[in-house]
Amino acid sequence: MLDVRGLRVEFGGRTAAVRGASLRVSKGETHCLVGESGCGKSVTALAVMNLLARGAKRDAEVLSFAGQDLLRLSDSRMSRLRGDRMAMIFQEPMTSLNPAYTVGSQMTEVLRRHRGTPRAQAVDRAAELLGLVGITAPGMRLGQYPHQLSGGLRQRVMIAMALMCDPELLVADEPTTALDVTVQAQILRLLATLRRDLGLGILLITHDLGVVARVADRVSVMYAGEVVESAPTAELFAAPRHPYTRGLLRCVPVPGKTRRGEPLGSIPGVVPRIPPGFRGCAFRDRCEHAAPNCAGAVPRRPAGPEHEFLCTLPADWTLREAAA
Amino acid sequence: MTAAPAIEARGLRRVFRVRQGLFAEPRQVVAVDDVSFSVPAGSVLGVVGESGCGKSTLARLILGLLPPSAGDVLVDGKRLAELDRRARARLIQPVFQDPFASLNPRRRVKDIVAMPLAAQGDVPSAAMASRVAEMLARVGLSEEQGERYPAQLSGGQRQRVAIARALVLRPRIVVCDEPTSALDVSVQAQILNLLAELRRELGLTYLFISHNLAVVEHVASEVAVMYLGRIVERSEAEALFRAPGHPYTRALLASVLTPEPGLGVPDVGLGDAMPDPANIPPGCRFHPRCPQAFDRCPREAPAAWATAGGFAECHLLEPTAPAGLAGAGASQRQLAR
Amino acid sequence: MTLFLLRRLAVALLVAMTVLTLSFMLTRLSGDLAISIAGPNATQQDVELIRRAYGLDRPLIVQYLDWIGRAVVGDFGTSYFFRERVAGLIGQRLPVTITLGLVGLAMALAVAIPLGIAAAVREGTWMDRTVMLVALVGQAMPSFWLGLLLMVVLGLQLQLLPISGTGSWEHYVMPGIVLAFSAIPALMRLTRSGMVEALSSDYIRTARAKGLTRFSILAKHALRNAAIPVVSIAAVQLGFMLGGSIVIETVFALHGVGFLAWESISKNDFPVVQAVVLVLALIYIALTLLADLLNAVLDPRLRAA
Amino acid sequence: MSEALTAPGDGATGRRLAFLLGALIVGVVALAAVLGPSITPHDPFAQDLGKRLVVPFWMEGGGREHPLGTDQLGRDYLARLIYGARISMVIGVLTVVASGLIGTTLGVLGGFFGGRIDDLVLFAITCRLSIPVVLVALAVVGLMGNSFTLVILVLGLLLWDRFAVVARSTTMQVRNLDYVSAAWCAGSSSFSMLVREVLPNIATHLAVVATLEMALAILLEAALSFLGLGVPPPLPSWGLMIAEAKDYMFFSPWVIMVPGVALFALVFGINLLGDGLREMLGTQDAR
Repeated sequence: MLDVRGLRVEFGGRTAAVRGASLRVSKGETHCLVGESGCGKSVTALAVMNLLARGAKRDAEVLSFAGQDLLRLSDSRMSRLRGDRMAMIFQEPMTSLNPAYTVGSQMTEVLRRHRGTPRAQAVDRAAELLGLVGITAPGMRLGQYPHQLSGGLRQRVMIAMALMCDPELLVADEPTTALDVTVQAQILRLLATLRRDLGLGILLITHDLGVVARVADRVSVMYAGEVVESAPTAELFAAPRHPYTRGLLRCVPVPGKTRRGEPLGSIPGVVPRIPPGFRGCAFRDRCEHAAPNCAGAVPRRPAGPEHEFLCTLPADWTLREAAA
Repeated sequence: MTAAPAIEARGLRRVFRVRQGLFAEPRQVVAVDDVSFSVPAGSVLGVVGESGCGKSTLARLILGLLPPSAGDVLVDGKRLAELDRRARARLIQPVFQDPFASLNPRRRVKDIVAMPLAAQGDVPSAAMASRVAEMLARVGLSEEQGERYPAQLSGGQRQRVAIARALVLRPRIVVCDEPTSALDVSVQAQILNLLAELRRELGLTYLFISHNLAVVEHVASEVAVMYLGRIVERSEAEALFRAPGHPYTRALLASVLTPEPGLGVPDVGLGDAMPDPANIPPGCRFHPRCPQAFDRCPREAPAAWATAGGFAECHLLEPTAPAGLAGAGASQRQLAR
Repeated sequence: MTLFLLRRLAVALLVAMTVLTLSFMLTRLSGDLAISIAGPNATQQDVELIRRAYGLDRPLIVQYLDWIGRAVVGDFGTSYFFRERVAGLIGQRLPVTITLGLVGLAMALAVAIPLGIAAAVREGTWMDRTVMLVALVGQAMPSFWLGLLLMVVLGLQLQLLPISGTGSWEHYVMPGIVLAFSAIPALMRLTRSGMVEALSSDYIRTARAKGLTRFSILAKHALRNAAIPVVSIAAVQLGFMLGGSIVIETVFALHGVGFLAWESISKNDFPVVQAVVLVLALIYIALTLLADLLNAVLDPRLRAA
Repeated sequence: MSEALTAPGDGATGRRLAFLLGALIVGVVALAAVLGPSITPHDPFAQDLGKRLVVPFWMEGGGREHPLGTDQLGRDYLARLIYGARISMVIGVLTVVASGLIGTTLGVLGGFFGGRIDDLVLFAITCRLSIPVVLVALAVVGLMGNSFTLVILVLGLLLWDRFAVVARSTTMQVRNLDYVSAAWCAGSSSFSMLVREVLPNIATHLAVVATLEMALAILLEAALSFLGLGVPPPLPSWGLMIAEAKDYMFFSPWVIMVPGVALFALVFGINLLGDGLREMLGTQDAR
């Protein structure tokens, strides 16, 4: 349904935020884009939605949604698509709703814009969706202002608002990062239910490997603007191939698995800033397997039918290492 | 242990008056409500809870940054309120959450680290320089990095500077308020490892505050779970994770999403009512969200009952509670507190 | 709500009392008022006479309490120069000044808001820079000099408007322009920064993600939030403009309270000066109160939760 | 993240130019003020009734003897203008020093200590704002007599409000940052926290206010002198020069143009400097 190949985004020719990222999201599938801050995952999402700030340059080999070429769509045609067939929710539920208007006004506005639905009908639909996302007393909530709602409720409102026009794709940019853990679990459950019941395709951006493991069908790991590894979720966690993915997995303390008090695995150094025209593997400065050829072209290696990674190491290096 | 506990809180309470909206009457917010605990020297007390539960206020009370509305803080057996601030500084130091806000952007790293020494007023400058250099090296920063300004460092490096500043006076106690929450996972691991190493080498005591249960489990020897200003469960760490006593602790534990694919997202069963510190429910403060609440919960505040590793405040743990509801590990006597 | 209003009113009253005291002290600062009133050619006897006639021989505290007692009920005494009740004098002149202030404010808003919006929408372009330049020019323009220039160009060379005086509506145009000029920079900057902030906010990103039209994003979502501070500042600005009208009224010989104050200062007519300072301060205090209320009405977050 | 999403300002060079222009204007005026009489052959006070209202060089009949012409008493306009620059600059600088000290002290104390102290500071600011500056300044000068020192004193005592407001709000922001908490926990004294942690971090904001206030002080002095209640004649304040020239402006408009343009240019230059500072501040705050 969503097909992105070789996406590049540059800011004013100084920073290459995304450097040839590719990913696909099918109907009814949750695709997680995971990476640390500054790796370009949010920019990728905004680029797909054509919501990048002025001054950002977007380019891709393929960028299509449901058979339409998004690269050649005019701004006004694109805005007709946004909120209608593809919707997006954001990280900060506290600031993502307009403080000056009621929840109801902001929700119905979407239907009125895209479908020209009369107000009364739009209000009914909004109430129905608030119920669907698990909000009790939707009628009362419609008349409230955002500041009267808690963070968890606001994120539910954002989700309900995104669903107003029955979109096929939902892009969720760190939707639970700003929320408490118990609320995070509730929101993620909600997203999983919606995907199942409505056949929604979800592109979920997150930095949290726990979230990825629990909700994703497919994972793409981003590092410094590139997708360095992409695989079905179970396979990625069972047999990660890229040294960065492996390092990342070792950093997370898991109750019951990691031993208390023992040092956690960690990746030395920091995420680099990549200038345009950079060549070779961006991870090589932090990689324990770095070799001279990492500065050259890096091949994309298949490690399974649906599993690829971007590295100079051979596909079966982990097996050889284990054997050694 | 016969020595005085490193930190002791006795009936700590802190009330804020806040006004929401220009015309609203100011309301009382009880951020910390009758909290008592002690931390033995050399151990780590982890404090967990969600935003608004009062854990950061608790940290500021222990540091003396806020005066308590009631109750006492004792550090190393001495009442904090009676200690001169310079004496306090030699005993207890903070590490804060946001590495961007915790360093003065106008001073060089080495001056930031030297600041606590300078504040003592009696450290000769040669000794100061050598202790700063030693401390920077200890947290893994180069001499050259000491000449830089904070803006020229990454988040993880800044947090190392903050740790160096906290330890340069050789305090016995460090209050870590969400020290890794603002960092990426790979950097978080570096900082957690550094904190653990330093604790072992210098024999430090930590009060470690975090919203991340997995992190707390990794570092703490004992854990306190806060909900709306109260410690609703306190327990030896391993027992807490094995057999949580309070329903809220169970929900928190269930919400931790470990990177284990195939398990799906758990149903924590808490509903959509959110805790509001300005409007604390009567009886058990957790009852509006509790999946196991019964008629007694809204009426009566629960006492502290023994659990496998400590105590929890829940009616279900009372020995006379309806059969079968008692949580695992509840013993037969109410804890004397 | 009522408690808050009461407290706010109490503070306003306290401020008014302080200003009252200050304006009393102001006139006693200069030393012996009787000598100033009597003028340079008066004899010692004349001065004594005046001192007794105006009650200046009483202890300062008695004079102060007496003055406060009268001022509270609107009795500011009699003008030495005009030989009229001060309250009546101000009553006659105040409408002129308020009209001038409102004309100036209307002109300022009509220019500042559209330009501020245009600059924000085209942030970083030549449009933005031009508007900011206009703001800088406005800030640097001495109002009395601008008044003189307008008199020369519009009044004398083009003969479009009367050069000075009071009377018809045309007499308000040039002073209005000058007054507006002084208020435009602040209002324009505020509109621009409010719009820039709104446009870069998360809720505007949400509005774009919802596929709303550009017009609806600007007019409905951004402007509404940017307008809130502008409206309340406009009220405060009106207060400043009334205070600043003294220069403009003097330049154009427009007979408002500002002109009255200037005349009185030149004539050492201190009861009038005191009263004008007080009246302008009270108007300002009332306007800030109004600004707070407007703010609360417009911003749902400030309305009672 | 927001940093990555905003495009770099393409007007950066334009803004730097504006800043440089401002610095140039202020620099030239300051130089004229310092060098003063040594760069002009004429005495700014010497009257020559035989040479009244000589036109400046760009008009027909203007000469090199008096490049900017002479006034109604035959005094050289250029000499008076240069002497006037001295008056404006001195008034601007001294007023800012006085009001800056008052306002910053009040604002920093209120913002740092909060509570009752802050209530008092806030009250003082409110009272100050409700007093009409021009009117009160005029009244004081009117009652006590024109004098150069009095003008500085009055303006210095009246124009501290913006310093106080800005110092107070920025101090409050800084005060709540963790590095101030860390200094407190390290046992630093209040004085050293104010001097080492707070002041350096609000200094740039105060510098912006200083430029605004300096511009305002210069404008106000000119207005007071224009109304005859500021700097006493025959001192050539630019405002006074305009006032004296007012009676002749309908016949020879250049007499008000020369001092007016000088006044406008100086204030404009100072504001350009302030804007430049503000821009630098913006980029700094965005890290």
